[in-house]
Amino acid sequence: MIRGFLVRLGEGALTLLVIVSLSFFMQRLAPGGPFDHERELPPETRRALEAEWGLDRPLGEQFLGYLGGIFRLPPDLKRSMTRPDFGVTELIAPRLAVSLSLGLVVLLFSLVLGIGLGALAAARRNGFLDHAVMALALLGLALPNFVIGPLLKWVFAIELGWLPESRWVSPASMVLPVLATSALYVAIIARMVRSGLVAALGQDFVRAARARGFSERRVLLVHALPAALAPVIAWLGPAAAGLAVGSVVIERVFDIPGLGNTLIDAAFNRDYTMVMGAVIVYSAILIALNLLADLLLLRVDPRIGERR
Amino acid sequence: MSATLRIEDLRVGRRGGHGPDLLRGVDLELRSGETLALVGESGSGKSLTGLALLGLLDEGLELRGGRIGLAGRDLASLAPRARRALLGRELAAIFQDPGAALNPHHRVGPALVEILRHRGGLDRRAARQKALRLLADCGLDEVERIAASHPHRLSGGQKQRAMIAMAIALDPDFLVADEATTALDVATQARVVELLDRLRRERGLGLLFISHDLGVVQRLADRVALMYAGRVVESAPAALFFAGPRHPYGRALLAARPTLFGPFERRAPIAGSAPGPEEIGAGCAFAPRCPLARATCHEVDPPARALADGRTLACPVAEEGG
Amino acid sequence: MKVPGPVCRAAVVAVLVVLCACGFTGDVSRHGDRVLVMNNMAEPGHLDPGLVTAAEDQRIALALFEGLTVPDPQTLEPRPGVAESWEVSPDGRRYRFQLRATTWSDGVPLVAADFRHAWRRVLTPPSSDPRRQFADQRHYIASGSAELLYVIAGAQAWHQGRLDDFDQVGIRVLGDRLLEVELERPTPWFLELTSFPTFAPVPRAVVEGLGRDWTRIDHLVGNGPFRPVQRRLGDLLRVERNPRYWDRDAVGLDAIVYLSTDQIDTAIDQYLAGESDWVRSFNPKKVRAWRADPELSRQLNAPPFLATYFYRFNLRRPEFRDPRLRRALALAVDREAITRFVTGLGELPALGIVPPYVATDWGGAQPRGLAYDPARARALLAEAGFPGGRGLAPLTIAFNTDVKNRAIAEAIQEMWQRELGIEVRLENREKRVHVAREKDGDYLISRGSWIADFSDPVTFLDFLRAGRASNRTGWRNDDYERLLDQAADCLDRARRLELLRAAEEILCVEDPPILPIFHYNTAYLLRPGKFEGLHANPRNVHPPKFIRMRDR
Amino acid sequence: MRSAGARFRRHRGALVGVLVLVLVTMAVLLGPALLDRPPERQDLALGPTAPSFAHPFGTDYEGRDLLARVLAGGRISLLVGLVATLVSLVIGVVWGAVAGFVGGRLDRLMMRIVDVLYGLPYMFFVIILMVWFGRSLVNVFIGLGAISWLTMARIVRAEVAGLAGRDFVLASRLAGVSPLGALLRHVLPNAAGPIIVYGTLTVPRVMIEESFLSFLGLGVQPPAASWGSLLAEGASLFREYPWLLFFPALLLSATLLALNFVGDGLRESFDPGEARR
Repeated sequence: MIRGFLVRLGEGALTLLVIVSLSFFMQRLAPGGPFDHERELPPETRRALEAEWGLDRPLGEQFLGYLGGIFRLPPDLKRSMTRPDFGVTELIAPRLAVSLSLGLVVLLFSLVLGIGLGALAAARRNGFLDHAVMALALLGLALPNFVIGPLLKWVFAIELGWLPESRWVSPASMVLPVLATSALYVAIIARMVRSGLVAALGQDFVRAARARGFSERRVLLVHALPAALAPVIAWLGPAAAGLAVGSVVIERVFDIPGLGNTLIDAAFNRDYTMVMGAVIVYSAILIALNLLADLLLLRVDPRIGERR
Repeated sequence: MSATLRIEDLRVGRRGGHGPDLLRGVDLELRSGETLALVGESGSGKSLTGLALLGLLDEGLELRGGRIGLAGRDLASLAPRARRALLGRELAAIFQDPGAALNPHHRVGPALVEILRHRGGLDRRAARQKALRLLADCGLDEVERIAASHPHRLSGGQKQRAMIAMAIALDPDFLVADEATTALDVATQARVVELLDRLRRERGLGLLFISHDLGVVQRLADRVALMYAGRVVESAPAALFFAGPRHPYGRALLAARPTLFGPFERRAPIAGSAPGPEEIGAGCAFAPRCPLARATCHEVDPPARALADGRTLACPVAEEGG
Repeated sequence: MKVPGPVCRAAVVAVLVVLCACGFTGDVSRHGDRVLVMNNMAEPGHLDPGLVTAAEDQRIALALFEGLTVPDPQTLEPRPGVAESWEVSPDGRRYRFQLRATTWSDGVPLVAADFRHAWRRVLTPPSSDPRRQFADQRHYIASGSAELLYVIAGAQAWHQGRLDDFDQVGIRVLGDRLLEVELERPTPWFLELTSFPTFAPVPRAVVEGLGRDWTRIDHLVGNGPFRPVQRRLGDLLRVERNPRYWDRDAVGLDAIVYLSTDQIDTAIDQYLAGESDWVRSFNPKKVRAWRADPELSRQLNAPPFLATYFYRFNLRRPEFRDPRLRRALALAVDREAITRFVTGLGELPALGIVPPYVATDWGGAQPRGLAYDPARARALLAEAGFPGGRGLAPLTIAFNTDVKNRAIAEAIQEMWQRELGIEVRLENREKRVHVAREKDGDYLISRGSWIADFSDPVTFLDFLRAGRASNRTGWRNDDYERLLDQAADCLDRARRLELLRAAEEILCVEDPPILPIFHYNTAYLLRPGKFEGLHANPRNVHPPKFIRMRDR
Repeated sequence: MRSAGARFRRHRGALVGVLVLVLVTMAVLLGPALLDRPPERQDLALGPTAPSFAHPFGTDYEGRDLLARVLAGGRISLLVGLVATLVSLVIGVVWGAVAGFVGGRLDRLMMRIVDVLYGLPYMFFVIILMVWFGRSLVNVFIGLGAISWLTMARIVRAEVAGLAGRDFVLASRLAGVSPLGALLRHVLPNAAGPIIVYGTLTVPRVMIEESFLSFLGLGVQPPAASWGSLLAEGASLFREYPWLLFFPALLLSATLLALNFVGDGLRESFDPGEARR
């Protein structure tokens, strides 16, 4: 098990290396650079800037230089090319905190609500509540969050004025973005949990639990749910990637100073160092989340570890 | 203390009232301290009887009638919640495949503790101690290790013992063992049977032993009830039954038993196959396959009648002939 | 309850992490009485006045630094800034500035040498060329707006490395409070330039002591009416009045908050929700609805702006060698329809490149040559050898991603297809790709715009001269070059404008390398009746020192 | 035991889903021809108008008929959904089938590669790809297809590996069928269920992803529109011109719901274990 973990960790490092190389060379292949503005820079200025950032040296040399920077402790992610007053690390850290907390709250909220609704639907399967919950879930699947977001804003921030319109100033700022982002995840989780629970409820061990006289609620939540959660947890790792993208959109709709927004802007502005930094951080988080989901899955369904 | 579990005219059918009965009036009586074996080929309604008795019918099924008398109450007419409350305490069950019936996500010990705490009202410490005692009682060694294990780490016999420990944790009066030994190998089977028998003796359990394995039944049962197509067609003290069943189906069944030392040719399979619930006509369900069948057999389903030797029998022809 | 344990524990840990690290910024935007909260669009890139190029950075720099002059909020006439007064030599090439006794925000006196240092810094890019290496070159900067300083004698030569002695550049410190500037040639708009951040002084000791870090807000020392107090990356920059500013009593606001929201719809929502008072941009597709609503239309302002929207033709492509095709295309564009229905802010349709309101004596006349005339366009197209569009390969309009650009391209596509029978394709390109490809000449027709550097027609004509990097069309017309050369040295203003008008005629009628479409209006939302000292002006410059809250 | 087809037919939601899909597809394919209003035809003077008899869905800012644009946009959205799913299907099935059928070290290697690729922030790569190399339908297909094949490969591998060891496959091998033949004739047809189900569920996901791209301004080239790009514009203008959001949202949601219903129906018919009890 420890060996498996180390192998996965090694894989993660390898993945990161692949990502770093890929992004580094891809962004250089793209037309346009950080110093291409609609109003042309004087050639002297451009030359000086290119020399300052080492862009006048051979690409391979630049790449090795960059690698040398990141495989150092602490890693040196260089300065941002479009906001050279700041180091990439310094720019990313606060945005990462915002993105992570948004992502975590969305995930928690989706898990709690999704599992709750899924369990409710399963407990009342084929009843009115079941149909109502599942219809709601389908709605969540069918409307992109950039449609839900502005609608929520209009109602709750502009018309009613109950909640902040956008930005990230207080816990209240979280409400609308979390709702808009969660809709999809609540829907997915509720559906997964419901079908998992319905399947689990037909299992012998559930019947055995009932035969011991446990209440139906306890049977559902304690005995059937873990089996229904395994697919949810397996889905969590890869879903985190989707969540990251979902939050880019939400960060844009709600003007949240998060990492996804920053990455997209950096890509648009050809802020090479910033793109690299953001990609590295994102990938590292993604890899870590996949790993975490695997470990969690092992805890929830111990049989998996042995099957591998 | 001797309690009696009395099932009368138990009927089960598909939910919603349409379709034929799957159990067509089952009568059984079981006293604590006694083993009643419920035998019959698959599809005859043995397990359905067990589940109906426990109140754990699949969602698509419902109780259509009958009484389940236990300690002066009729379980069949109790509210589901009240009925659920009796499970484990008065009426417990173990099932066929211990691998499937143990929750793969729960370790054995904590699962037992859960029962003892939430159903038995013990505190954590007492529950832990009792759990270990129960496991030991059910003939498990290294109870600490087993208690800390997930089910998939245990052998089939260990799993079934753990199941039994959970079933008897709250000291029930009656235990439904639904094909409890079928999935085990022969040696393990024998030991589990021994365990059940010992528990019956020591704890005064009334054991409803549902099985199609006549060999095991012969070793264990005090009384045998033979089911065919959703009815009990004959019930008799075990010795009498194995000495010679009266119902033609029982005879055929016994004749079809492979015996270890007898000539192979003696195995006489029963012609035809058991009817599905839709195929049962007005008369005796066995009549189409019955060598003794008469005209009336195809018209009237014979009621079960108690005979002088302690049997009940639902075959007037055999009764006459016997 | 064993099983959901890991899940529960993970949840608890997650909640804790979230509670600790949400990074909520806390809303500081409304602290204080006299506060202006504005959506400044993109996050500021530079606070260093020498490096500022983007409009959003310029707005902030105007609050933090002050040059020799300050533009009048209404007329843009230069008003005294750091310079108390000035004298201009009769030949218009020598300016002598008397500086007022004032200090930096750290209390250090501001002296004439600070200007010389700041300008030298902008004009001296760090270089790997050993002949160009200076002892303290790490304090020099690669400034994108160095060209603005080329009006100073010798500045261009120095910037391009053709001069070895900075003393030969026309900047002379004649005393702590006396500065003399010698210009390359008479430049009537020079006093307008001196209000730009590029011409602002920098505190030499701070800059040299901290290097690049000097613009961190806790280090930044300025001489403007405000000083920075708080910056939150990706969120806002807050400035408060500078107690050491020479004209502090005239400053009407306690603080300005610049929100960085580059999503225009979000910025509009923030405004509607009352979270900001001023949004410096607008979504053109909302204009019609807002104009139709009396309440909303009061909030939407759209004064003319000194900038022109046009299409470039790539003259290196054989199709466009013949000016008749270019003229035919220009004749087939119904600019009235575009400004009325697509851009919708009341923009002036452009037949020339110079906005008529560039100067009062420009006269408001536009070259009339290529106004919408589909019949003439068709005739010209046939003359050029493509009757009814036959024989002409599909034309591709390239533009950078933007709601307005797209809508205009779609409209023109439709017009050309309808009127000329030409197949037109659109190529929507991301901004940097668009610029890079345009520079490489990899386009056929490409969307461009030019924003005036100063209020003089020449800024709209110069950028298309042969050899200018901003030309990008491969166009060269010797008559045009000659006219502009003559105008540059012409001291008689009327004659000079005459020459420029003739040049514009060539540029926009005779041999057009571009197709002017409209002169911009800037759209912004401003809470009505809340502020004064904010005036619509064609350079869209709003010096923050003059803004004050209106008393109720 | 009823056939999957029969079970599917009993699934009412799925039947409604199929009906909606057929209707939408027909409308999208035939509609523009019947309308005789090109989706690009502008009427600048008309501008944005609310739904009316002449323009049942209203018009957009350039005075283009929204009905025509929604129908034309549907073509592109459905095409994106289908082609990207097809891309993921081809790569995923080949990869998964080879890994699962050959097994051993190759299997481990190939699945490790999939594991490693799972760590890539794919959607960002698509976004960055579109930013850097320009938006085009082909890029959308490739980018979105490349995201989805990983899960497909895992599913196919699991199915194929399970089936490869089954007796009927061994029997066919003993009868002299080549490995490839056995894979194609015996293994893959039996794995078709999960593949089809996952494929059906991939289509709506890809369509949502395309709409994300459109929202970020990275979708298809104008003047063409997809539902995603129409929706993005509608979401930005919904307070001013609500119909611009309503109709594209209606069509997209109906299609996504239908696809989800069909996917559910298929899943339940191929895998009765998961059926509603």
